[in-house]
Amino acid sequence: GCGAGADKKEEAGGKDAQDAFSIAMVTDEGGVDDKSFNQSAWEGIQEYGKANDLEKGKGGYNYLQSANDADYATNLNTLVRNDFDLIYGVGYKLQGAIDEIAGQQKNAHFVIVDSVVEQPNVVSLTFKENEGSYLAGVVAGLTTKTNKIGFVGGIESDLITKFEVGFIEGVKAVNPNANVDVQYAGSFTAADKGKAIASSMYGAGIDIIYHAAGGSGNGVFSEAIDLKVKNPDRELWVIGVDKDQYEDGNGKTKAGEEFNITLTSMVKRVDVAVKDLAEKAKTGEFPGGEVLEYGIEEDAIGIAPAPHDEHLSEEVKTKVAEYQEKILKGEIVVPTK
Amino acid sequence: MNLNRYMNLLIPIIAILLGLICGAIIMLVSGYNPIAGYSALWYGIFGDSYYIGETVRQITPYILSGLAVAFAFRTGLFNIGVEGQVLVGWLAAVWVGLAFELPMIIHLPLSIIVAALAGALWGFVPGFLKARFKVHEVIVSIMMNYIALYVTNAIIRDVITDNADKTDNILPTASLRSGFFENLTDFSRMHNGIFIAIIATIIMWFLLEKTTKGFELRAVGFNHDAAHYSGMKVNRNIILSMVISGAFAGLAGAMEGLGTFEFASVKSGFTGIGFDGIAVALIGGNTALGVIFGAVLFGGLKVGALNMPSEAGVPNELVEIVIALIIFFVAASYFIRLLLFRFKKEGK
Amino acid sequence: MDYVIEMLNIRKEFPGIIANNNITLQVKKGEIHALLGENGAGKSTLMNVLFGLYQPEKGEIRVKGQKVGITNPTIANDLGIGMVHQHFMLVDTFTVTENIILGNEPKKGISINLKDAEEKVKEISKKYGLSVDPSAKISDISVGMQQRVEILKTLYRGAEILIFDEPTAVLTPQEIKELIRIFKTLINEGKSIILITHKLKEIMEVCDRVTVIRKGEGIGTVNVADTNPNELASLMVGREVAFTTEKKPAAPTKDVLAIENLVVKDNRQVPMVNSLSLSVRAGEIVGIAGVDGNGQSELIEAITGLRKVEGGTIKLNNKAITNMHPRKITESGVGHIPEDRHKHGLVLDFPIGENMVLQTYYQQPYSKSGVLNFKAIYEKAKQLIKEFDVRTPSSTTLARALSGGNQQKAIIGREVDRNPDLLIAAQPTRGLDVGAIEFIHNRLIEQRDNGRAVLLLSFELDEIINVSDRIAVIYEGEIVAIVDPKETTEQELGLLMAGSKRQKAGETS
Amino acid sequence: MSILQALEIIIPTAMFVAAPLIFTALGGVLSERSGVVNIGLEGLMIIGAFVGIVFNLSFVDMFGSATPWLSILVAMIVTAIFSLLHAVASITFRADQTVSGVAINFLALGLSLFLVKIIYGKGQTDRISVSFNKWDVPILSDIPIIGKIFFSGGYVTSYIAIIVAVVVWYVLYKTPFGLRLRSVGEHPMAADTMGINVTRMRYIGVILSGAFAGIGGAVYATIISRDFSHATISGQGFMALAAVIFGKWHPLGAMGAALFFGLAQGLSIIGGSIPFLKDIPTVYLLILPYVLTILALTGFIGRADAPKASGTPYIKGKR
Ligand SMILES: Nc1ncnc2c1ncn2[C@@H]1O[C@H](COP(=O)(O)OP(=O)(O)OP(=O)(O)O)[C@@H](O)[C@H]1O
Ligand SMILES: Nc1ncnc2c1ncn2[C@@H]1O[C@H](COP(=O)(O)OP(=O)(O)OP(=O)(O)O)[C@@H](O)[C@H]1O
Ligand SMILES: [Mg+2]
Ligand SMILES: [Mg+2]
Repeated sequence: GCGAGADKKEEAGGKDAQDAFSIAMVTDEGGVDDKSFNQSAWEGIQEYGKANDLEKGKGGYNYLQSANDADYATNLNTLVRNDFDLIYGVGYKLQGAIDEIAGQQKNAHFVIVDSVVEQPNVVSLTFKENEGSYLAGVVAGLTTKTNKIGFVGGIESDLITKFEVGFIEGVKAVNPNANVDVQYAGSFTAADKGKAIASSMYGAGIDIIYHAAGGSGNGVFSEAIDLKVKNPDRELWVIGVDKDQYEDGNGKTKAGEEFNITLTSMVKRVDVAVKDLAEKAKTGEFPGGEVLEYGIEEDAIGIAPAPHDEHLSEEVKTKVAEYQEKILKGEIVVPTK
Repeated sequence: MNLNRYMNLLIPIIAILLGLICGAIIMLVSGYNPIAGYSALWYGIFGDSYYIGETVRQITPYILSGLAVAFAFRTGLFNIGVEGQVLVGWLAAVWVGLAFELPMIIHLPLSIIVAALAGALWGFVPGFLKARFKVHEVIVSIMMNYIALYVTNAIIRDVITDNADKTDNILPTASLRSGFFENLTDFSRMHNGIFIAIIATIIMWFLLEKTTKGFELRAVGFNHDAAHYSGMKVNRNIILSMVISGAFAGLAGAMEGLGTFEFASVKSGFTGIGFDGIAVALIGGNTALGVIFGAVLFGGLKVGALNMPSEAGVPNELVEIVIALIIFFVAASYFIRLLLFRFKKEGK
Repeated sequence: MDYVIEMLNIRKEFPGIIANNNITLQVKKGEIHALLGENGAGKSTLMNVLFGLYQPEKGEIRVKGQKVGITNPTIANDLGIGMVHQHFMLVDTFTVTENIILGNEPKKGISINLKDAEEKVKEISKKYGLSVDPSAKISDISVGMQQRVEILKTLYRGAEILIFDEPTAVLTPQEIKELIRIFKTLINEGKSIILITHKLKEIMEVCDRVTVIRKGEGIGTVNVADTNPNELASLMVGREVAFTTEKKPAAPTKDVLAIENLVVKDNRQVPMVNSLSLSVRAGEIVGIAGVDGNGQSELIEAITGLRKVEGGTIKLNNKAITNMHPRKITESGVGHIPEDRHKHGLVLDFPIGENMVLQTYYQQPYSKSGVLNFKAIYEKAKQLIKEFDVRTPSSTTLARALSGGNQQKAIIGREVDRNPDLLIAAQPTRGLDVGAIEFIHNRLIEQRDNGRAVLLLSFELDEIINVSDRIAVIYEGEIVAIVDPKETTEQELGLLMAGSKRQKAGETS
Repeated sequence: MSILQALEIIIPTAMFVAAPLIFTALGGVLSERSGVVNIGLEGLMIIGAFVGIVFNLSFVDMFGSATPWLSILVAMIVTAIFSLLHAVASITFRADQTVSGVAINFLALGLSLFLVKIIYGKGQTDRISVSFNKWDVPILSDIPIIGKIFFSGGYVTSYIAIIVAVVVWYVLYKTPFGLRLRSVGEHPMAADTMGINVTRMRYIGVILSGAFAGIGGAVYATIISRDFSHATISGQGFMALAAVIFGKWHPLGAMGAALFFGLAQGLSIIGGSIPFLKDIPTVYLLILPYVLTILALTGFIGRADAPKASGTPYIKGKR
């Protein structure tokens, strides 16, 4: 009786909708605990689940991990088969799979995170990373002592360009003399490349590096920490990305003194957006076909809040607030390309 | 003779059983329910027409990458560069699929052929360097993998698209998608590529076992000197072997580009199809029929594994472990032979 | 009773075959004891049992009267048994000294004391007159030299009983003479020797007693003084064997092979063949005599297209084949029984049947439009297997599983069957028993009688003199003399080969 | 940027990128010299990285700044034990060595991730807090120019890697053990007749390869990635394998090859900061290390022969 899945689903779907609004997500290759957007999305889903007294599993909330590109569609379909009411595809890589499956499974509802799919049953959830990066750029431009700043990207793409461009704009806005050196690791998983690039950047006098390189960024942190241990007097910083990466910047000097080199992080609150959308959909307001852009205004983009703003001077904090205001008011439009 | 045949069949079956038993023990020890785990696995492979379709979809490129590795092995070469050849084949297929407007009868074959040619070109480099400069094919192919990864990414980003992460979808005239299979399997991505994979298997078997060219390629693989002595062109055959192997790999890429995905995307790492192809070929004893067997086993387990975390809470890495153990047991068939031998003796 | 070695009623089985069945071998102290038998009779197996590489199913071994269990070579070494194997057990990339001391290295601290080791090697080599260069690499020294290293290995370990498995099969006449001298030194030093050889002449010359085995069974032991080669041969084979090959006088006609001023270099770019000229006519066998390393191999590789020709011409039936691809040369009518049958002659992992069409697989009837016709291939294979008495379980058996003699017969069958205008036979009988040798010689002569040209390369002067119609002596890459076998002696040939007498040069200038 | 400045960046980069490769490649050399092909280096590195990180995370409170050293030691031991699987399969059970190596790669990844999930309940570990420090070599770092380029700001593990390479060379070429190990890889039957236990020597070769690859993986994870996930080791083992072949199965050659990879990597990174190279597309810099390797191989390294018996199981009495 397995072949009759399609019919069964519709019945079950109807029943399900009455008791609980269940949600689930499919990760990209990064996995559910990538300390980045997958993890953040999962946190949002968990929060929603707890708030609504749901259990992990069918009929509640769940996630499926993809080991590679080919798994996205299988996982999405599995969730459709498990009758989840709202299915998130996390990461721009799932765009193709969602587009296709949404066309086939017209009764199911999907959300694509970080990309756009034009289908009536899909909501596209994107973020204004350029705005957050702009603020990070403001911080960097004001904090740098050497006027040399670095940007390390993962793989060149539209998405990462948004980070790069926004960051450079931010730096230039407050410190036209500062120079931003841009390098790409060619991968989101090559920590050795990240470390080597960081080594060359810090070696050339750069004192702040903003990374948008996922796992390759691990290498940036390790290089910065090691340089700090070697020479505790040197001021050098890393700006984290996606999540508050404060913890990743912890280190200990030879003398046993603890320090932290995460200047700030460009935080992208996927969790906020994911939960927000789930709540909306639950009450029947699923904005199918729309592209939702979450930014500073929606509290979904920004730099790491207190207490992890300890490295920022009051002056910097004021300036950041100032520019944030300008962006909100539309006085500044941060480019994406 | 007869006994040998029976052994050759029995050994992989015993290897699979042993692998599964070890997997069950691991599940038990780490607090999972092996029965639930394996039923989830089973369901994920055969449970539903959708999953069967997906399994076939996964098997398709595995057959071709397995053939690529096996073909090279049979001719004395280790093509560890299948991964890179898959990538360039994938890109080439999509490129042709996007760039031309042609009737399907021309467009689809053209896309497939160009993919094979691209893979062949990528295989040509290590083949040529080995023939001409005696450079070890293993290093060159490892390097070619990385070059393929970065070059295809750059082409997708800067040449085919304007700094996008993926290309548009190919035109329907170049697609391997099959409405028939989609209906049959409830929207799985099973596509017509499976026919190409099967045809390629037959070609490999026929070419290697039945033709004079195959005779030459095998002779060169076993003994360069004797092949040279008997008037074969050794260098040309080395290159040809890598080219054919690369072409199979390019086809595997076309399966992904024209069938499963219908687009090419920027990749952060390797697809795994090429590296898994090594295991597929080796499980299959580097024969054409064996490759099919290996691909079915491998593709089935990989697709089924996706169902294990959600249905049974078992991490899908367990399947990776089981696959590894099966490969071990197949490799150490001497051990199984010994076991069987002892078993028989005691039985008497 | 002063037997140093007694192997009593030894039985050794391999799956499907009894290699040694109830064989007894008793060796006296200070004697050279020959072990004689056809290819595959079980000689190597018996010696491997004595050396601890195989465990016998039955029987007992005594060393100096003591019953012993030899379960591995280390024990054999400790008992004073050393073995020089049929196929040398030397690590090519190591030096002479390293090979000798391996497993028994003199140490200084944690490292090898190479200086001590070389001293010791020099000392032993001086004592037994086995001169070697202790620091030379094995891959750089001649086969004869390698054999000395093998002997030194056993002496270094203090061996009292030395086993030699076909030591002379790969040696030149000079080297054989040298080896025999060494045997005598060893005996004088109180050692005992077991010698496996197919060469009855050698047995008659150096041995005291001889044990004959046939098809795994011990036939008996006789005193050499009380026997003769004919008797030994018939004991071994079980029938009468003819020693000198019967043949009619040659009737040569036109030139088939004509070589002029040929120059060929070896892999290190050293000229090995220097403006060599030679012709072989239809209906004759030309034998090339020479000491190993005088350009023989390069000459043959040049003719067959396996090596580049630097200068001069090679003509076959008046058409130049210089520097043509091996396939073209084969097609022009050259057959080649290669010197190294494992390297060139066979694809060991192919069935013997497929090896039979190694040069012709692309022609009708073995294939048609690129597709092989296995029926035709195996029909041909079966025909050749029968015709040339190749002993193999079936035509689908891998070539690897055949004994050397049978592999050789298969190659000869393949080459002769193509009826080439020129048949090149390089060392065609190396390592084969007298029965097989007789068979092969007859085949070569048959080719000649059919009006083919035959070029024979051999280090066995016996063979050269017996089979050839003309003998060309090669020295340092040149033909220094052409002699008539009926009018020459081994003595004279030996002198020519050593370069001390240049007949042709003397005549022309 | 002056040449000197460039060197000050390229050389230290080369040294830390190369260190894990050197260790692992030395393991590969030892295994292949004993006659066992080891394509499982990647998997062995994974185990080393996994154990190194897990040990570090678990025992950092107990051992403090000695933790990185101990975690490398433990990674070495555990990986050596893990490599026994390859040894048993390919030596005792005469498995095809390539197949067994491929299985090692699968098993290592599957097992380590499975265990991470069981231990930590998630797909990757936390970051370690104590690693090796950057370090100036006493005295040598004070030498003008050279001191700055070669001896300051590196990691002690890089220097250890180079020293170990020399030690391995010494052991392999100057000691009885090395002679025996190599003889077993060239001509096992000859070794057997000389009373050398072929099986034992090969086991030692494989176990050493496990130990060294374990160190390599642990060094990589401890210094570079500082956590363990599915992507921590992705291809380094294959690069080490390439270094083994590139270095012609010689310890110093393998070290040189690994350093060459590091140099090429450094060069590709420096390229992004050199003004006139700045405008060339990133992809050329990304593929530079691999293209350079191929060119080096074809240009001047040329042919190399593997140990003769490498890849073939030794069966007593078989000819
Ligand atoms: N390793 C083995 N496995 C199986 N059978 C073997 C093995 N070695 C030898 N034999 C069998 O034992 C028989 C005797 O072989 P052996 O090598 O002792 O012959 P031989 O007298 O040394 O021959 P030759 O003169 O050619 O060296 C062979 O006919 C063969 O069938
Ligand atoms: N591993 C093996 N398995 C089966 N038979 C074997 C094996 N090794 C050797 N033999 C058999 O042993 C016999 C003799 O082998 P051997 O190598 O001594 O022959 P040979 O004539 O001396 O060869 P060569 O001229 O190469 O020395 C052959 O009949 C061969 O088939
Ligand atoms: Mg023998
Ligand atoms: Mg023999």
